[in-house]
Amino acid sequence: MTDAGRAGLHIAVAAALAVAAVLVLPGALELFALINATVWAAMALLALSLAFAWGAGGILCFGQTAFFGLGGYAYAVAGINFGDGALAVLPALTVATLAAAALGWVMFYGRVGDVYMGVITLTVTLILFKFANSTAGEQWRIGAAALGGFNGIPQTPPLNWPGDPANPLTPEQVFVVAVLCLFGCYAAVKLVLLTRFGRVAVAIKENELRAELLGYDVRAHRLGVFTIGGAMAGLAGVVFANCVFVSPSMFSLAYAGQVVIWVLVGGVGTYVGPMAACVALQALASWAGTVPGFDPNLLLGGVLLAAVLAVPRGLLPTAQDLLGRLRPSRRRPAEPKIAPAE
Amino acid sequence: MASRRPLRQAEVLRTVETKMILERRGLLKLASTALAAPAVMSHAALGADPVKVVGIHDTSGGLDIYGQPMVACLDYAVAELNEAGGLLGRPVQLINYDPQSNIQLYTQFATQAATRDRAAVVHAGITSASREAIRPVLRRYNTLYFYNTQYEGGVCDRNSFCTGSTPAQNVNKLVPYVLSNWGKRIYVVAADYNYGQITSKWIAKYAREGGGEAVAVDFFPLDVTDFGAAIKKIQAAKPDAVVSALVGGNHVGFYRQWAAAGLKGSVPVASTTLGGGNESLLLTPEEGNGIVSAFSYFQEVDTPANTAFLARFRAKLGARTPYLGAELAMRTYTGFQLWAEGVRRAGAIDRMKVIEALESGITHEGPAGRTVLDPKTHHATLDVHLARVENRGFRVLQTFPQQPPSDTASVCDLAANPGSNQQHVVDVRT
Amino acid sequence: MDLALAVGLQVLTGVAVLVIVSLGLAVVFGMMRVINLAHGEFMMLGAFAAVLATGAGLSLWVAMLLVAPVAVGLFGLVVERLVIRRLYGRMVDTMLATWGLSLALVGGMTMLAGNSVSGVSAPLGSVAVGGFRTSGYELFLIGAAVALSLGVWVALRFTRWGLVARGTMQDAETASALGVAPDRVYAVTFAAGAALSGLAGALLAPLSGVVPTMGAAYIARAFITVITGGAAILAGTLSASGLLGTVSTLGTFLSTPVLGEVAMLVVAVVLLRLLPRGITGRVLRRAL
Amino acid sequence: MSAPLLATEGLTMRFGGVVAVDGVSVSVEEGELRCLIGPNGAGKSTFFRCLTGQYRPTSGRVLWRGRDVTGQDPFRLARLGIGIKTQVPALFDGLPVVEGVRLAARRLHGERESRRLADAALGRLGIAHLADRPAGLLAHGQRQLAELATVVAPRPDLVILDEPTAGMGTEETARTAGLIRELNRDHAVIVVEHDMQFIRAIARTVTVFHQGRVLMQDSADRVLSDPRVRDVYLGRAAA
Repeated sequence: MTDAGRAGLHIAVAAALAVAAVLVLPGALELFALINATVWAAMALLALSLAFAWGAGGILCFGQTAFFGLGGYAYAVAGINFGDGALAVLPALTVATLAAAALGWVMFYGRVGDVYMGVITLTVTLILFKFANSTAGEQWRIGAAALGGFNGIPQTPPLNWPGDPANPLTPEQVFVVAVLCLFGCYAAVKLVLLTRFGRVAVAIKENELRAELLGYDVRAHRLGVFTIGGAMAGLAGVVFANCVFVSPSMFSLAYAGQVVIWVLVGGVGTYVGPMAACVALQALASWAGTVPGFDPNLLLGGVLLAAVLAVPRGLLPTAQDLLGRLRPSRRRPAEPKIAPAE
Repeated sequence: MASRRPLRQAEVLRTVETKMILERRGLLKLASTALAAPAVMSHAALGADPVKVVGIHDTSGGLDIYGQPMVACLDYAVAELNEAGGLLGRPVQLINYDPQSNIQLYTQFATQAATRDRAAVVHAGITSASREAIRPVLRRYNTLYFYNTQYEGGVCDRNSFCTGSTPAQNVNKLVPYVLSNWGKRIYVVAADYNYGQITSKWIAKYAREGGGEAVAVDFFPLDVTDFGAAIKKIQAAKPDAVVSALVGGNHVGFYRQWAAAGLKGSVPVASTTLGGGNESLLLTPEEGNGIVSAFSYFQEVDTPANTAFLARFRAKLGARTPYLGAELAMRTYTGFQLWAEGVRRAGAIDRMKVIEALESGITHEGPAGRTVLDPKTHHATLDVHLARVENRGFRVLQTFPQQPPSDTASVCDLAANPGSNQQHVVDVRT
Repeated sequence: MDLALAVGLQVLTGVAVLVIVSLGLAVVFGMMRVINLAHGEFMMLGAFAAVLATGAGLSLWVAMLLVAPVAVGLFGLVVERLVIRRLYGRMVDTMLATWGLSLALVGGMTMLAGNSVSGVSAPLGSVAVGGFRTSGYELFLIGAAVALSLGVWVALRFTRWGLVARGTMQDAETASALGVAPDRVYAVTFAAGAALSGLAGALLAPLSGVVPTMGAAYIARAFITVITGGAAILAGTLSASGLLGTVSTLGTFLSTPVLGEVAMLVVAVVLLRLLPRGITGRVLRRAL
Repeated sequence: MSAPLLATEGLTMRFGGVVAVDGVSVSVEEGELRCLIGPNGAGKSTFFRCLTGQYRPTSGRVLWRGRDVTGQDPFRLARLGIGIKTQVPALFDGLPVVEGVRLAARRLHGERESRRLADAALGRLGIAHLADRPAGLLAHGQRQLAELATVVAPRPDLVILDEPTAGMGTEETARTAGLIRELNRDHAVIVVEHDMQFIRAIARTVTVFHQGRVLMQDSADRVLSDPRVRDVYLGRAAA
């Protein structure tokens, strides 16, 4: 099967799953579970955004939550000022995208190395966390929206039908929006990999020098990938703001760490892996949280440690290898990492 | 601000039915709900269904010093009520959630309490940040809310009752004490969120009214533990006294470092918060002695009602009996009593009926003295005490009986304006 | 004048705290190119070790200066054997594995000790500096930072381990050419770094309070200091601590503690943009 | 007379106190096949990196058809029409060989044309059967060929090869020599080498580096018989 054919198949399967989720879950789940499912969809989108930046661009970003939080905050601030959640989505995406572009420009055009890139992204997230935490005073307001410091913005407005701010979306509708966003972004990153831009980005991850010597502008491509990832994280922030509300903890070290864990455990270079790992680990953590006396951090840390030591490539690629070995008729040794096989 | 549309009737019914068969396990519920929903039967016939009460208090994380005794008192209040035959002939089932000092977990648990547990009332929140996170959620889902903590005042919401003391009741006693005993120049250190921000304004206002001045105000996020630079900065301002509105276990470091710098003797400290948890136990006598606080209750208040309560409480909890400190834990107990009284008077647990009963002038006589719910503000008129830390406990200096919540009353009248759902920031510049 | 003195003293304290917090991480990073994200939790373990030892009747000084580093050093030895050794040369994987370790330690300790802040009162009373009073313990911390730096300098300069360490810093192959089993050097180095982290946790316990999550407050600062400092263990840590500690303390004085820390982080990011290999990546390259 | 294809003028590269390349002026004409030789440490690798934009020279200029391109990023130099093969083959290890070659051609050509060019390049180098193999799984000699295919696929005007025979056996070396002569029919070629047999097999003009400078530049025969070259280079190599 060609790459394009395979991508098409995956998108079709994902579309079927998305349609099924949209049709079945809102009726089948109680409200609380549905809201939780929406949160998980937002988180899966965040995982997807890092899976793209890390997997397709080889960019180790420890601070993907910076764009997640900025997207959420921009959405809340714009929504409160416009009095219309639908109008706030575009500003939110713009802010997240611009922030990613600016940070990417600093790093890629400064030729910052891998590890240092991790540090810089993490630091930026921490700066935003500290800053957002210190905006409790009344001087910290943007238009009608008080930033609220530690409190965050509990009055984060819900989405509504465009042009109809008096008619906010129900939790069921927000769930549908979340699933559609997730599916849309999944399809988008799959398709991007078929374009020249996407193929070059993957090539750059494989060998930066070679790509450069072929005349491809490595920095511009990485910037592009990073910016797309940032925009997606911003969108995840908007969805998240719609089911919880925005507060500084969106920038926190704990969230930043979890995203990296999801992608790593699911498998760098795949998309379904990180999303599945995100949902599974969140479910596991919330289950662990209900076991009296058990601390979910222990579980999360243990999973991460075990993943790095035992399945460094992540669960999905490892599982694919095992499957491949069970079916020797379809010989396809050491799949190229990103495009195929999800 | 547009709030979310209330639940459709069908949704409510579905939620009520499905929740009965669910385990409290997040992981399993997705699958189990989908499978089991059609098979659920109506439970209306079961007369002895428990009345569900949800408590959401931090029993871990930086705020656990407040949360743990609050939960102990809530547990005790429910147990006491059940032993006396429950409410309206039904047992009360208490579900406690620990949001781990994480604001977003408050929203999650409040949603859970309203939509899954269908709680008759939610007693929840320690910091004002947590209250502002859950208040809109519970209002949206029509679930009655009690907030049982001293706070900065101004909440005006018919769905919420605030049973703790507010600045007009406590700061208004503390600051005059500081001005007349220690001096006119006050340095304010406060936690950096809405409680500290607003309370510091009240401190400045009462200082000004008493002929003094707040020479500076510094805010500290809840995760700050090292106050070295701040302490130097305070010394440079040469104040007569420090008034603290610091919050949480991390901020206890301030008192410790203040003492370690040898300043306790020269610049005394008063606090609007110290004592709400077990801070007075954490501090050695050298570090703590002499700090003055004002609250609507101290465990050391010497009244027959309090003595009797503490004896029963100890008998019940034995070695696990926590130190109740000031206000928060006892207000949680009192808040529950007020709600129970409202239910009895309403003869039902329906939210509106209970609210109307609570607005009919409910009084509770208990360990914390007399508490009267004010129908216009949903706040409480209560006794306030000034007390000084002495050897890991408090010594009550002075008692001010029956202080009305005049700060909130100046901006809030729910009788005239029942649709209000805001927190007013009282303009304290005047 | 008094104010200047007090500010100066506070800046020194701020720098000293950064040095104490960063040295353990710097030793491990400088020699092994390993970024130990569980560094903050090593500090937490040190603080708990000190609290437990004090509770068992030992003097606070023995508990802080001896029990904490030895206990955490031994723990580091175990971690090196079980985790770090399998990941040499995989810098990113090491970071992630130690991140996992850090979460697991926080979780495990929370289950054992509860998530409550227990405090340690600072010993040494207070000292008058001009018209100001300051805690004697802060002065002690400045001294401790100087002593630790001297100790690391002596160890790097005059011991066989230090020789190998310096060799490794310049060129890993040279070091193995010296005929030292790299495994053992790495094990000793990691344990030494862990011991320094444990000591740091114990030393800072009176300022920070002791709680399983205390590491998070320090790891970012330590991490940033070490990366900003660059490859040279001592020169890097001292120069970066000096710069960042000064910025954050002055920022705190001029505005708020939060903005102080934000200023410090911003300076670090700008610096890394200008000197992508850290301060000692460009200047002081031959330093220790 | 038109400007040379590629020329350097007084190119100098210093690292701290060390002068690795010291005022080198060399020029290469269209269609030429040029060898740069010299013992280890003579500065030819540094010179190569200055030419390919991986180092920014301390002083001096690099001219492409008379245009100053000193210190430009490698990708800009590559876009001028320079194909570069590094000493250790740089390949997209996780991707199939053919994908890398297609991407090489794809920068200048459309998708269909780049597929055709890629197949042609693979066929020309005799590795069409490896097209679908991930580059990371190739044997060493195959990697060299795969990289050459990647370099020539977009049809550059100049190909610069850094030690193309490193790690090859005698037979492979001979085949590579043939390949380079064949490449030279369509492209100008600069080969940086130190294998004398190889030089003898392919070279017309040879430039000899010694201690960061050009020791001499002449036809292969004369260079290889020059006593100075023998002293600095062959003498040591023979020992």
